[in-house]
Amino acid sequence: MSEDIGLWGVPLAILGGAIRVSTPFIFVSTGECLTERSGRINLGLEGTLVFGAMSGYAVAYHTGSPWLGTLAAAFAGLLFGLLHGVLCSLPRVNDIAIGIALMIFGTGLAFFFGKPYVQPVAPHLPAIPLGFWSPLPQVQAALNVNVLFLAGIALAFATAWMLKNTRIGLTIRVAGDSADAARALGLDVNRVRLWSTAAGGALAGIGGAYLSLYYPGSWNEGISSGQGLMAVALVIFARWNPVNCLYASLLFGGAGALGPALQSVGITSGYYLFYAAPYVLTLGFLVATSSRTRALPSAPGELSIIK
Amino acid sequence: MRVPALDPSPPQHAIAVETLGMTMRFGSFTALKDVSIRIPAGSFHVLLGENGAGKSTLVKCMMGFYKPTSGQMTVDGREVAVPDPRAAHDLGLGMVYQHFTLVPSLTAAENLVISRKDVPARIDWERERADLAAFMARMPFSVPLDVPVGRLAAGEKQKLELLKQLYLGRRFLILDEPTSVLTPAEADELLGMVRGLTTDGTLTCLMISHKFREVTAFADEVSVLRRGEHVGGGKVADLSTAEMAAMMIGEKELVRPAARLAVNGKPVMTVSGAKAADRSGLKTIEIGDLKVKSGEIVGLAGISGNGQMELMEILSGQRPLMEGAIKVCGLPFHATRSEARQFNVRYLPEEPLRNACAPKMSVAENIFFRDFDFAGGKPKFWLNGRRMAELAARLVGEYKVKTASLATPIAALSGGNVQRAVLSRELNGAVDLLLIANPCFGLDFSAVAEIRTRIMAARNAGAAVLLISEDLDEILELSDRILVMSEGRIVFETPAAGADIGEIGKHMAGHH
Amino acid sequence: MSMQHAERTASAAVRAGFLSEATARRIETAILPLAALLAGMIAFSIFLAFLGKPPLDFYLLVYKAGFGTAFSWTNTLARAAPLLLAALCVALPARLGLVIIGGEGAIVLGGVAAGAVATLMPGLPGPAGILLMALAGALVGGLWIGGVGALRHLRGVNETIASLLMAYVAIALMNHLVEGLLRDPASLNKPSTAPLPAAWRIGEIPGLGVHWGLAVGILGCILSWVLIERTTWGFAARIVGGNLRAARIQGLPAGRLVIGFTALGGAFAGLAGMFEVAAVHGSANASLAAGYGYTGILIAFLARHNGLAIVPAAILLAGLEASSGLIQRRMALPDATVLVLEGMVFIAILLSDTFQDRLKFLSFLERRQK
Amino acid sequence: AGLTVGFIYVGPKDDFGYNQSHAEGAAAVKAMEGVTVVEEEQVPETVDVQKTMESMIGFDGATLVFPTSFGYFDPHILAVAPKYPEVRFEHCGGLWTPDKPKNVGSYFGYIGMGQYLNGIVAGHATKSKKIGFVAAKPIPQVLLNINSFLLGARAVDPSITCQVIFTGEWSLAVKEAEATNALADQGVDVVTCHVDGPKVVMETGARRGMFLCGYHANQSALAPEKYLTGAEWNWAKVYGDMVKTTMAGGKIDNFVRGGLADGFIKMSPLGPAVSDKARAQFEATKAEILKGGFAAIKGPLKDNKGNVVATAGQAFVETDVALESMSYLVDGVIGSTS
Ligand SMILES: Nc1ncnc2c1ncn2[C@@H]1O[C@H](COP(=O)(O)OP(=O)(O)OP(=O)(O)O)[C@@H](O)[C@H]1O
Ligand SMILES: Nc1ncnc2c1ncn2[C@@H]1O[C@H](COP(=O)(O)OP(=O)(O)OP(=O)(O)O)[C@@H](O)[C@H]1O
Ligand SMILES: [Mg+2]
Ligand SMILES: [Mg+2]
Repeated sequence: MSEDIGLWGVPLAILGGAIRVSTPFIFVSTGECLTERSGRINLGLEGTLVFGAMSGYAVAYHTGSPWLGTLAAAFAGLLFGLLHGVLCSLPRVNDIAIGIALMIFGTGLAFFFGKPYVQPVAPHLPAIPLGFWSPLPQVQAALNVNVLFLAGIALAFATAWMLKNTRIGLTIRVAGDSADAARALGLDVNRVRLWSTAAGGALAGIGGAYLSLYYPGSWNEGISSGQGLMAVALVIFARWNPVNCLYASLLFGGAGALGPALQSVGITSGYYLFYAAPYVLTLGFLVATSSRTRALPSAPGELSIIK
Repeated sequence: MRVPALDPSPPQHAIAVETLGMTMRFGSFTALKDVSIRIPAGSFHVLLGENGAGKSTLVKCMMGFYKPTSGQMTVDGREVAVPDPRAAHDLGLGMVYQHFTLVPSLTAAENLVISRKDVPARIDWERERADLAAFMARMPFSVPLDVPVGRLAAGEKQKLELLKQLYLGRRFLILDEPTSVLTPAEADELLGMVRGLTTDGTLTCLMISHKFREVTAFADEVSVLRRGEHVGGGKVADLSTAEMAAMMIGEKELVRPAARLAVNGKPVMTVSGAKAADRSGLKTIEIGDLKVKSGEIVGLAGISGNGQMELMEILSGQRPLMEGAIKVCGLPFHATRSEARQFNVRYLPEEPLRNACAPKMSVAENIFFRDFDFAGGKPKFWLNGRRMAELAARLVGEYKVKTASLATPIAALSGGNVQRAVLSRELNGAVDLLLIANPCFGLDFSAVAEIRTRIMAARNAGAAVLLISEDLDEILELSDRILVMSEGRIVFETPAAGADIGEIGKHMAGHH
Repeated sequence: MSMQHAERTASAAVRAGFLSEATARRIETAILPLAALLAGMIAFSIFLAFLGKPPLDFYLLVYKAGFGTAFSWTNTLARAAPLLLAALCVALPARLGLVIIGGEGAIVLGGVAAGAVATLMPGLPGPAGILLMALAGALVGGLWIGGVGALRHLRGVNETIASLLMAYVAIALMNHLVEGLLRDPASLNKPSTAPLPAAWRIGEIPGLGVHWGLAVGILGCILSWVLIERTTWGFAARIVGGNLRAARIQGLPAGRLVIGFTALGGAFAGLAGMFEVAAVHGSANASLAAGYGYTGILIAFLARHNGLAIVPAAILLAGLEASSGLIQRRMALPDATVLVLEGMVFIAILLSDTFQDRLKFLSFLERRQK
Repeated sequence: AGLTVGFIYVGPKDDFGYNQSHAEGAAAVKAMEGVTVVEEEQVPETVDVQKTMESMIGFDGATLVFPTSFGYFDPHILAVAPKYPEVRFEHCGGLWTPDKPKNVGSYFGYIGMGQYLNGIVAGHATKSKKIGFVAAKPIPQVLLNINSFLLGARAVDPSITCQVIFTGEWSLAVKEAEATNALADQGVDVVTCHVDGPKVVMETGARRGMFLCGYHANQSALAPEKYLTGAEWNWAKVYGDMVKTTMAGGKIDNFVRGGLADGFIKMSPLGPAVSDKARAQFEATKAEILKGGFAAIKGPLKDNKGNVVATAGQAFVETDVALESMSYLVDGVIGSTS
């Protein structure tokens, strides 16, 4: 028997929304964080995300395994990341523009090959009912947590730890902060960036698989409403810190749930403006923390977008 | 037991290195011609030569960055192959570059550890820290380990570079102009340490330098390159600086700085009570009183990072003043384009390609920057391409800028030619106030001499010149009056004639 | 005497070199994108062949539906009209070194502004109404993207991200206004502003079957080119784009230039929105967010941000999109086919940057000069 | 002589929803002898659709065109039709009036009746007495559906309320899912929708344990246990008739409307979760509707702001054109039209 929780629905919806909606943001922004920490920006993750959603769905449908689908999405994302990495390693090629091109290309390919998969129903990724302790179905639903969400949290912390405590992490930071220094260390900067971009792409692919295989859990051409692009903005918002990326994703997911939740308790006028809240929030934060005279604090020194 | 921080495989003592008939061609251009140089173990050897003489090419061949067209190299008498820098490192060869190769956002400890060849996949920081402490204890000097390197002073960074090489077990060190960013005292301290390490047999050192003072004070031997050829050398004790200079330049005639004419002028620029934030935004730059008179070169000495660049930004209108005022010819000055035109104020910032040029625009366009919007006393709306081509052709000829054509992007010019092109632009026409920063950084003899001559000529023609430079020799050579800047303030003033270098150095180093 | 003579011949030689090298560079900048275009098309042919579709048929259809008949040209040019102005919104700021990707926001709000004018003062005579709509569209678009420029200049906010975020906000704002404050109660199932008075509607260019937005777009491209390449303002803007530090030291008003040129780009995009309302839709509604702003990015890069090159680039892309329907119908290819081709061509064009200044014939010309 | 018929869709033609319903109609036409069908999907409501129509006419020889999205009508069809007097333009949902071109027709179905029947089944299924509606935009067609859905439910139990959430877009997967979840959180236990592709709402609703009423097309395959019934279009019949008329040289009426009785709409087969009581009332009401002259909106009725929309005795039967400009939500619907 469901109970009427009235206005409590709003914070609960925000919590639930944060958990449900944030996962793609967590994966894409953590991946992009890695890419940007290596000194490169990949705006093309939107295309990667969409292609990941399509390929993940297709493979899950054919094999009957959502996990194989997720794997396939990660692999497809990896390929897109590698492509971006290779293209950008050529001299005088602008990484921002290549990103926009790959966004078009990835989306185009996903739509092209995705036609036959709009109809079929693929198996979903499983969820863990962490809300079992509560008698309230709303709480149970909000805490019905997908494995990928938990993996995303672990990923964010692991990435932060890796950047501090491993050879690979330090290598990535060196490449992102000073290409000259990296070369002096005998590092192949392009290769470091190539693999960081590839990793970022793979994670974005997983983010896409979450969209098509869990929430909202179907493949169609409107599956992404710009999550891939927004995640890139979130990385700046999060100051290139993977754990902050996690928090930013949760915030953005929660803010996205605000509009429907407010309508559901009867606050109905101006819903377009509520829907725009996450964008306004992000922009406001950027404006508040940017400065004309300083580069953004903790920005990787080699990043084209902040130079 | 764990391997100590020092890799045991390279030798623990100084090593001898010799090149035999080293030749390097880039396409049809021969950068290095049959160069043979012997550097005995434990010696302090200096490589001299003009810009473009091939010094960097030679050491890059030794370090495995380039594969020489022909020639061999021996280490401790054994012939070795150095296909890449890694191989050089394995032999115990290391290099400290002119610019820092430290990663600004990483701490000193992180910088040291990541530079090691055998970094474990997972870094155990507790252990590393203990090892580093033990290593530091064996060294004659130390640096703070837990501060991001970006916040260290230049001298400390250069020390860290040196420490890094020792930490990595290098026993033959190549230093490429290591002191260009240091104060004389810091330079002396650093080179003294290197000297100490060579005399006690820990290290062999090959240094590239343009500063004879350092050569005579610290080196055992020199080798001189000219146009890729080894033209001479020998024990420093047997050579005078004049002889070394002659070897470097060959029979080229040098342009001597023009004679200093006595011009007695009235103040052109005054800065009073000026206060502005520095780059970090945490400290302030305060200039109580600064006057530059016409027909005078005021030299502003100081170690980099003490507010000189901020002062240049204040004077060129890029950094807002919180208090105080700048006046030119008695009128408030905000460095707008029209004011600069009205008062004939010209700027020559340091690193002109980065600060005064649009690298992808052509030489002609870059030369036109000052004049494109104004002609015959009137502002212009339409761009006049013919006027641009004529002006550029004239100035390129006058200032002997070497360029393939006027449509070449200015980034394709060599450093000295970029400097000349910018100078030609800024000195064209009447100049009443000239603000200069490090005009000769990284340039060779003849280029330096010519540029200094032009500056002196401007002064003699009545311009007021403020020369901000980190090169004390330059300040001493050109200035009529010398100021020292330290920690954002002008802390010392002296007429150039009879200036006491020790006093100046003391103030630069912050002892006042 | 002889010294002077030597100097004169020297400068003459340098000037001759200037001309030939400038020509060579111009040839290069023309040839590179064309070669890249070809490369992109070849890559796409391989893609098609791989799927068992004949590439030749594909390009023949593109030709037929995009450029083969009088109707095809009308179709292509009608699609090109908004794209020209949308591309300027990317190209102009790009000359100052700014990558603006949110032109869509200015288009949408420019259209809403035009619709608002018609709602608020429908009594005005036609020409005054059109003028007012154009001004309102340009003003709002200019303020929107100029705002991005201002944020960049005054606060150091990254313009790419800011313009993107603001495009989302603009679309939300449009929907809010069109379904709320500005909604014409008679617009039942398609919430819109009040229909424009008949006299306010912008008609077609006689004989062409395309509305006047096309002419204004081409004019905008030409004027932008003249502004950038032939005026001192444009020169100053190019200096700012080439090196902000150098521009500052020259005392150029970098802030005013950045804000001015972004605002001008935004004004063009706003005009595009206004033409959509006044020449196509007859009122402002959600159809304004048709993605022209995003296609504009592609065109601007294709044209290397050169105003004159935008015209052929926009026509090319519009032709491609015009043929998308026939390709769907005749070759049983999905609508996304054109998107894939666009992606490939875009990548190839960007990739060609890496070959700039490396073409052999350039050095050949130089050598012959000597 | 063959007839070439063009179909134009605003989205993908297999969206489990609006476009698919039309594409299914097109498929039925395609199967007819002597008819060639040309289709184009993802055509935006801009100058694009004008050129697509002209291209189908010029390149493919289409003489009967079905631009199916509402936004195509004004100004696009109205701009193109006068140029091609020999071509027939049939538009779905528009309001043709005699001042419009003679070669343009508009057709639509009284699908509100389908939502009313949905409401009846929902009214029996709901335990919380709260039913929910995920809607794209507050336009008359949508408002009529929402109101019919609630009034159907209130025919079972007058205490039932209907919560509506507008997503603002016709197709926006994540927002539709969030809206469905927000409804579930408020205790809503039966949901329906009016967006282009109901797939996401159906699947999300099923996962939250809600009962589902479909829309546009039959979505029972997505959640057979939870699917109660659905209001479906039956364009195959409509298009088949229109094409037949054209081929026979006849003329299609300029203003065509039809309901359940005319075969324009149909109901999905009732699902296993529908109780016998519900089934009985559903069938009875359906029979009444089939008789014609049924009114879901009848007085006394207030809107949810307290204004009277129908006085006692006043009834708006399904064919009433006034319903096509509905601008209110009736009492009992939680939500607002702006
Ligand atoms: N990679 C290269 N390709 C072509 N030419 C080169 C290359 N590297 C160096 N050169 C040329 O070789 C010559 C020697 O250069 P090198 O850098 O060794 O001079 P240097 O003595 O180190 O000068 P500086 O004092 O300026 O550092 C120069 O003329 C330079 O233009
Ligand atoms: N980006 C570039 N593109 C093409 N050629 C270049 C580029 N950068 C440098 N060069 C060429 O390489 C050579 C070496 O440049 P470098 O700045 O080291 O000259 P240099 O020997 O130090 O001369 P100078 O004494 O004038 O500074 C020059 O001949 C220059 O024209
Ligand atoms: Mg060198
Ligand atoms: Mg040089």
